[in-house]
Amino acid sequence: MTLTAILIVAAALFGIGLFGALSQKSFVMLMMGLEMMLNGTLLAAVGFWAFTLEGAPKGQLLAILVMAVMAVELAIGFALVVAVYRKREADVIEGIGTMKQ
Amino acid sequence: MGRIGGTGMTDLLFYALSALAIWSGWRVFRVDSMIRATFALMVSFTSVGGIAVLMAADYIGVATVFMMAVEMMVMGLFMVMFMMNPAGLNPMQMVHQYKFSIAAGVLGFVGLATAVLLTNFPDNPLPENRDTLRDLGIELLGGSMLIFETAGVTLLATMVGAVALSSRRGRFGDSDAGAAPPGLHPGGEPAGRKVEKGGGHGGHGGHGGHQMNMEKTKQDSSDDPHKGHGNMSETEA
Amino acid sequence: MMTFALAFAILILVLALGIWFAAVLDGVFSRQLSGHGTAGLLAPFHASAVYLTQQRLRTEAPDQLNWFLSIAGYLSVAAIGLAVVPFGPDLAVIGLDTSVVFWGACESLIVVLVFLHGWSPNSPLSLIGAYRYVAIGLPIMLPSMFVLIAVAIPAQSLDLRDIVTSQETVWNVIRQPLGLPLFLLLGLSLTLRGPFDYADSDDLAGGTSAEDSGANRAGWQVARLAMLVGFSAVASTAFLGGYLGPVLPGFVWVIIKTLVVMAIVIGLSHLLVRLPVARMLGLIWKILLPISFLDLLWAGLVALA
Amino acid sequence: MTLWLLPLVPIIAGAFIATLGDRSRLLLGIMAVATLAATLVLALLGVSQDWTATLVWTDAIRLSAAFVPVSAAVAIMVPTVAIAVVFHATQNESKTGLARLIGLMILFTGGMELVVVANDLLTLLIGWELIGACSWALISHKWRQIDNPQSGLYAFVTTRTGDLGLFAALMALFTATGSFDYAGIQNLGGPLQWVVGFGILFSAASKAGQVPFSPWLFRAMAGPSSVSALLHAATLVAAGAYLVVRLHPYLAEVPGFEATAIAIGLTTALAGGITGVLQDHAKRLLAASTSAQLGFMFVAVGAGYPGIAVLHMIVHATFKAPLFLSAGIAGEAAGTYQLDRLRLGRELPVVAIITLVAVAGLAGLVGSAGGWSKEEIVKASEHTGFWLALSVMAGGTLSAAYATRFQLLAYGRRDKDADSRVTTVPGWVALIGIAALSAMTLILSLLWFSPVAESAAAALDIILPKGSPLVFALSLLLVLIGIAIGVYLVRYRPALGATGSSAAASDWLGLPKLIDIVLIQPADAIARAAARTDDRVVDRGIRGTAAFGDWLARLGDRFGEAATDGIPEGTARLTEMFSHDLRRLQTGLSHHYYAYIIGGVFIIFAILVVGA
Repeated sequence: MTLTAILIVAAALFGIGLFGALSQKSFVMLMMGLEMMLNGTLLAAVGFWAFTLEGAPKGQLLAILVMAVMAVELAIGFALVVAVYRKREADVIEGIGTMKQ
Repeated sequence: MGRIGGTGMTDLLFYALSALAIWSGWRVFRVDSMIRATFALMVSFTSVGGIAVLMAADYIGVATVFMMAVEMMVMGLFMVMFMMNPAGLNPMQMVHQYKFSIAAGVLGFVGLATAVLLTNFPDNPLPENRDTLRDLGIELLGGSMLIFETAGVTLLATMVGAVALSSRRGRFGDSDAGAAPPGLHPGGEPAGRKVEKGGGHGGHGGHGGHQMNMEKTKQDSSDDPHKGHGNMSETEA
Repeated sequence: MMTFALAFAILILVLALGIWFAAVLDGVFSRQLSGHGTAGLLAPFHASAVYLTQQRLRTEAPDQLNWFLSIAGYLSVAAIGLAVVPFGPDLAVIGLDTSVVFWGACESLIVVLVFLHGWSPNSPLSLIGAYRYVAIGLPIMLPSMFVLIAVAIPAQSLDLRDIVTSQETVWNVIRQPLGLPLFLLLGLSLTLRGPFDYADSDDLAGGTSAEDSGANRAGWQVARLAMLVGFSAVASTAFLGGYLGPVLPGFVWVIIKTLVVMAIVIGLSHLLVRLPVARMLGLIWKILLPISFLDLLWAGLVALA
Repeated sequence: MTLWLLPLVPIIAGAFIATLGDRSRLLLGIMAVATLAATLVLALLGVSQDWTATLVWTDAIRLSAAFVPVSAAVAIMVPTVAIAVVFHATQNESKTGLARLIGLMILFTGGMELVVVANDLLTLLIGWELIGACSWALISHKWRQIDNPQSGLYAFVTTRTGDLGLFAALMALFTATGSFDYAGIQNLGGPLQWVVGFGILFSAASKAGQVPFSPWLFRAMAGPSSVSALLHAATLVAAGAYLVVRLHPYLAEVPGFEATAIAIGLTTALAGGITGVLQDHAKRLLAASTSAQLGFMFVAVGAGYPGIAVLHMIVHATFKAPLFLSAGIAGEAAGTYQLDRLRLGRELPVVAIITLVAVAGLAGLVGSAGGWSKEEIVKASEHTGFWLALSVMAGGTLSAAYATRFQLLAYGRRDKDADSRVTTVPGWVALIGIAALSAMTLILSLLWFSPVAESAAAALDIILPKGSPLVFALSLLLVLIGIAIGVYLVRYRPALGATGSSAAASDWLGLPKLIDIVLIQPADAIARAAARTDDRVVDRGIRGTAAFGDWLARLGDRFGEAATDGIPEGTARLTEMFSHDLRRLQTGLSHHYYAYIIGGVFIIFAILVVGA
């Protein structure tokens, strides 16, 4: 278990998440992609903390913050999805094609 | 670092968990069932949490599992609420710009991996026998208390915002009253662009399907979402 | 390695004993209070034999994998929860610094697994059960978290072993009187019992387990009982001093205390009244959660005093 | 410093009056008289208190002004004559542009004063240029007749040609001594001294209308009569003579200077005399006489008696000015300057009498001021040689002849049966100026009395030459012969100079023709040749350049058009296409937007990687 290995795993998770976020039609699936990217980020943060910081606690703090970001993203995301669904009856991205001039 | 068994054991666990994390992450976007996708993601998170525990980030790892389980639970609920085909009865591929996304994902991975491989990282590993949990606690309520509290306030604001966004009706009218243009005449149709109906969304057959309870949805399988699933297979590259 | 093997052996013992005892006790309460069911020391084995010999019924297009995984996972989580419980000084199967949080993770996984169990059969009643359970299971975790953190305060550690050590003078059940009752309510929820049984209740013809049959049904019932054992062990460790006790070896005390807690939980599950989901939600958010805050505050004040 | 006031007062006042526009004759008369009277007072004060002035311009250039006896006399004479002449102008000249005329005349007087008081060549040159420019403006005064500006230009160019001599002298002096002081001329030697001496003489001869520059005086007659009077009597022409007089002390040592001056002067005196006798045009007759009289002055200077020349200049001013004014009145009255058609004795008896006083001076009669000063010149030339004296006396004969002819033809009595005509008779105010001038010349007649003459000589710091009685008698005889010739010509050849060979000879004996043939035509031919060369050779280059430019432009039109148009239009089209495509990016679908963001992130990272 080396830092490089961990970071490559993190990169793989991030790439999968990127693919998901770009390719999925459903809002919920899109958010899953975002979560997956944050998953990779979390892993990378912990990896950096464990291998390059001599255990400086701020590294863990960063991971905690990443988790907080995930929570925020999820909460606001679902609230938006609910709101959009109520107004537009849309649960896929193509359902709100009005985001243009 | 060998916390569980010897170094070899740790490596073995790491590779297993990594493989699981990546594989389950991949499955998230390949399975037909929404629930499977959700919980595949949860497995991925859990694996990452396990890797974190292997790296002596006990609290982070366990908390990841703890939080992600709850999050994925919620996500699963929404999945079932919003998505047709909760059980994955039919093969389904609800994707757009598919090839581009694959390219972007691959490119992202390759780029990051290249960067990782080409970079010479400093080597300052975690000292043995360091009480990381105590460190974290002291840090959270000591030096970085402001950050921690800010995160807390942010979460609180998020809660308030989420409630405000998702509430059907607030004290001063509809939740989106300010966002809609006024009517052309009192009480009339809103001015401006009409909402585009449909638009790549064949799912619920429209007509306020979200108000149907599950019972009815299950019973009315004749004109039900499931029927439309077939033509959801369209791929927008 | 020896301690691990010993701890593992004790774990198996506790689990097996606990499941059997719980099943018996459940039967007794059931028999006494409602007149249904069979009471007897061998009744659980009877029932198991019946289930195992039954034909397994299939629903239309179930999610077989998740169905299986939910039952197996539920049982596993019960065992894993039990694994963090110390049966003596340094005698835990999983010795983690963060075993309290670990247990919390198990709690949240339980919600997921119960939901999966209700969802997989592709059946309306089980799905309704699953939904109802999620609605209750998630919020009830919040008071339990605060209660557990309150327990961790006097020990200045998230390790259950340290928590046991901190109770050498006085048990937490006395030091934090609000803690155990709240925690027991969580236990009712985790084990799908009594007033918190929104998943498998009779009003939904069995709820999530409505479509279970044969080995599945047996496995699910065993898993619920195993969860009761795991929860009771954690509760006894956190509030009743765990392995602490005179004369007898530590693990015996653990077993005794676990059985006592189990009896209380089963009793509560039969004695407490059920509430509609909406009222239960109101109770959790508006009453139990503030009470857990009080508990935490109390624990903090005591720790400072 | 106060001496600067002497030229500055009339210059500033003149410039002011010139811009006044239409004003009444009375007002202009008062202003003119007041200004010039102030100038006269300043001159008198300056002479009596011996003012000087210096203006340090730079280290090398300093302007200075001072009086010497000669300049003091002229400085007083100039405003005195100018008062009468300018006042006459205010009352007699045409109303059109009168204020400008008067202002310029006053300004002109100021310039003359500057020339007079100048104590170095640069100051002199400034005044010199000023009067040159003013003379052009004054001669061209009636510019609405096309001939007049041409005449002014002719006079101006001729005098400017002469000015080159002054410039050459100035530069030579400055090169040699580093200053413009007159005093430096003495110390010069060799070629530079020669350049200075003959440059100044050249310049003076051109201004004074000496041969061969004489013809410009005829052209100068295009100006109003008052202007002619001022120019010939007191200022411009006199400035030429004054220059040699003023600088004579410094130039006398220049080898050949005096001989040349005598040669020029004598030639001019004789040629001018003949021209005057033959001339049929009243003003031109007087102009020729001016040249001749100034020729006398040059002779006097050449003979070593500059003081005599100054005396003659002053006397000449007092009689020549009224003659010009008289000619102007006569011409105005008769509508022509043809002498044989004037004969205004009946119509203008007062003018006839006034004119007679002045004519006596011109003729050199004994008892008139002009006669006295002419005899002094004869005496002075006698010191150089008898033949020179004889020549001057011959000039006197001619003077007497044309003076007689002028008086008799202009103011003789014509036959009663001649066709009646309308004449304009001027009022008495209009005659004040001319009368005052005649009075002056009458007063100057007192010079015939020895004590007066002695005191004048003392004032000028000169010694009057002594002449033999024989020569004096001969001179008187020759004057009488001249009068006889004049009477004869008037009686038997009244139309002399109007037609035939005499008319041709009357124009300076063909000198303008000579100048035309010798100078102007070759110059014109050269100029034409140069113009042809320019047209054919130089223009070819320019035309070629133009053709090349044209060709280049056609080329650019053919090929560059596509490029130059193509660049902006192509850019515009590309931009348009691009913007259309860019617009299509806005799909309203958020996953597309995500894709753009990701693309942007990739690009940013690529840039960072490349940059790293």
